[in-house]
Amino acid sequence: MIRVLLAEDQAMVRGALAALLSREADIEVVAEVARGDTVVEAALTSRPDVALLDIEMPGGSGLEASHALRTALPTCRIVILTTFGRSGYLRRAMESGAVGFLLKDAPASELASALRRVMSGERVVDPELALLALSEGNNPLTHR
Amino acid sequence: VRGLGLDMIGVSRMGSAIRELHLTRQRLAHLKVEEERLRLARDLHDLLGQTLSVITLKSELARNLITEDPARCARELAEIEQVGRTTLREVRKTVADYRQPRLASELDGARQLLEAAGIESSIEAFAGELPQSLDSALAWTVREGVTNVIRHSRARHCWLRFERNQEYIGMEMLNDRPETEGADVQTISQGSGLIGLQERVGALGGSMEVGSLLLAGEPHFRLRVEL
Amino acid sequence: VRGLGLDMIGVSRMGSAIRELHLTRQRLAHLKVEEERLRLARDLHDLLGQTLSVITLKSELARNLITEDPARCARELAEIEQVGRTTLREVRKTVADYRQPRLASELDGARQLLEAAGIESSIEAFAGELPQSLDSALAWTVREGVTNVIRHSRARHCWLRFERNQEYIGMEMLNDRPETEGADVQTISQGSGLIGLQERVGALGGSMEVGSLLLAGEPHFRLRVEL
Ligand SMILES: Nc1ncnc2c1ncn2[C@@H]1O[C@H](COP(=O)(O)OP(=O)(O)OP(=O)(O)O)[C@@H](O)[C@H]1O
Ligand SMILES: Nc1ncnc2c1ncn2[C@@H]1O[C@H](COP(=O)(O)OP(=O)(O)OP(=O)(O)O)[C@@H](O)[C@H]1O
Ligand SMILES: [Mg+2]
Ligand SMILES: [Mg+2]
Ligand SMILES: [Mg+2]
Repeated sequence: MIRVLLAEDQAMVRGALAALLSREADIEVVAEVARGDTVVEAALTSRPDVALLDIEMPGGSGLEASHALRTALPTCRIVILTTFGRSGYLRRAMESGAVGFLLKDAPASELASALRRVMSGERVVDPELALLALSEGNNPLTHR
Repeated sequence: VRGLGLDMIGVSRMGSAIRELHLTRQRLAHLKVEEERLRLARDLHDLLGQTLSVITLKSELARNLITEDPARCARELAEIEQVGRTTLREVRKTVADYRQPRLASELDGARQLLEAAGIESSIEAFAGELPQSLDSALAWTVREGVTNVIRHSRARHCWLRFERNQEYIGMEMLNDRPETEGADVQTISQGSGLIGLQERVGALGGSMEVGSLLLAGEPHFRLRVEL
Repeated sequence: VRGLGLDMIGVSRMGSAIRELHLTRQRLAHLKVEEERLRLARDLHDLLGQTLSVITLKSELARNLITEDPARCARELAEIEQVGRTTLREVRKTVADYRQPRLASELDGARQLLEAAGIESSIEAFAGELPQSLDSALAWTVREGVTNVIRHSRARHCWLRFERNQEYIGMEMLNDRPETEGADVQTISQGSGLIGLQERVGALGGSMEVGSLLLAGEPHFRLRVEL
C-alpha cells in the first residue's frame, strides 16, 4: 500500500483527487489538508509514504511545506502537483527536496503510475509543465 | 520665397520633433498595452487553470461512479455544471473590470505624456488601495485633466497631488499659463469633458471644483475633486 | 532679428502642431490599450466561453443519462474530461510559445530539466554569437528535443553537442532507451513537434534528421539539425 498525504486548498480538487487515487488498489489516502502550515503536523500523525503538495495554498506554499517536511519526516517522498508552473517553481521544488513535479489534472492512472515510479526511487517530471516552470524571468506571465 | 523658406525650416524642425514624439508615444502605448495584457492574462490564466482542473478531475471521477454510486455521480455532475456557470460569470466580470481605467496606470501615463509635451510635472504617487469605483473615477479625472492641460494651456509646469483623510480623498491638478483666465466651471464649459467628469464624480457623492486662480501673481488653472 | 522672427514663428507653429499631435497620439494610445484589452478579452472570453458552455451543457445532459443510458453518460463525461484537459494544454502551450527562446537560456533550462527528471546530461555550451534567426531555431530545437526525451524515452543519459565549420552549424541530441525503436521521422511523426521543427529549420535553408539507431548494441534516439 502506498500511503498518501494530500495538501490542496481547493476543496473540490482535493476531494476529487482523493476519491480518484483511493480507487487504485495499491494507494490509500491517509491524510488531507488544505493549508501549507498543517502539512508537517498531519504527516507526523499519519506517516505517509508520499506527500502530494499543491504549490499555492494559504498558510505557506507547498514549496515551503516540502522543505519543512524533508526535515520532519525524511522518509516521506515529496511530489509537487500544480496546474500551471510559474517561473522558478521547478528549480525551487527540486531544491526543496521534491522528486516529482506533476500536473494536477493528469489522468488518475498517470498520477498513480507516477506515484509508483517515485516509490521505486525514480524522479518524475511532466515536461510541458516543467518548461513553464523552469528559469526565472523567462515567462510571459511574469514581469521582467 | 521667404514664406516658403520659413515654412520649410519650421517643417523640418517639426519633423524631427514629431518623429521623436512618435517614438515616445509608441513606446508608451506599447508599455501600457503590455502591462494590461500581462495583468489580464495572468488573472484569466489563473481562473482558467483552477476551474478546468476541478472540472477535469470531477468528470473523471463521475465517470467511475455511474453504476457504482449513481447518486454521488449526479452530485459530481451538478457541481461541474455549477463551477462552469460561476466561472463564466466571473470571466465576464473580469473582462468588464479591465475596461475601466486604473489610477496607477493613468498616473504613469500622465507623467510620460507631460514629459513628451515638454511640460514639467510634479505628480504624486498614490499610496494605498482604493475601492474600484473611486480608483476609476480618479483615473478618469487624471485622463481628462491632463488632456485639458495640454490642450488649453501653454503650461510650463503641472502639479498633481492627493490629500487623504477620514472623510474624503482629494485630488488636485494645477497648471500655470492657462489660455482661459478668470473663469469658473459654469462659464468655461463648452466641452463635454468636464461636464462628464462632474457627473461621474457627482454620482459617487463627490464634488468637483474647477477654474482659474492667481498664484504669486500668475494665472493658474486648477481642477479639484473630492470623493 | 530676421533669424529670431523665423525661429519664433517656427517654434510657435511647432508648439501648437505638436500639442495637437500629442492629443491625437494620446487618444490613439488609449485606443490601442482599449483595443488590445478588448481583443485579448474577446479571445480569452471566447475560448473560455466556448469551453465552459460545452462543459455546462454536457454535464447537465450527462446527469439526465446516469440511469437511463449509462454508456452515453460515460461518453459525455469522457468528452468533458477531454475538453478540459485539451484546453489546459492549449493554454500551457500558448504561454510557452510566447516566450522568445534564446539558445543560451534553453541550454541552461535543458540542463535543469533533465537533472530534475533524473536524466544525466552532457550538454555542450555554445561558444560564439549567432544571428538571431539561427539562435532561435536552435533554441526551439533544444526545447522540443528535451521535451521529447523526457516524454518518449526512459533515458538514463542525454547528450547534446555542436559542430561548427565554415559551411554550417550542426547540433545533435542523442538519448538512450527510446520507447520507439527502429523508426525514422516519416513513420514516427504523429505529433506536431518534430513537423513544426522541420518547417522552421527548412525555412532557414537547413536540414533535420531524426530517428533511432543502435550504438554499442543499444537503441538510441537521435535528433540532428544542420543550419
Ligand atoms: N488645464 C486647463 N487650462 C486652461 N483651461 C482649461 C483647462 N482645462 C479646461 N479648461 C477650459 O475649460 C473648458 C472646458 O473643458 P472641457 O474639458 O469640459 O472641454 P474641452 O476640453 O474643450 O472639450 P472635450 O473635453 O469635450 O474634448 C475648455 O474648453 C477650456 O477653455
Ligand atoms: N527522444 C525521443 N526518444 C524516443 N522517441 C522519440 C523521441 N523524440 C521523438 N520521439 C518519437 O517521435 C514522435 C514524434 O515526436 P513529436 O515531437 O513530433 O510529437 P510528440 O512529442 O508526440 O507531440 P508534440 O511534440 O506535438 O507535443 C513521438 O511521438 C515519439 O514516438
Ligand atoms: Mg492552490
Ligand atoms: Mg477636455
Ligand atoms: Mg514533441
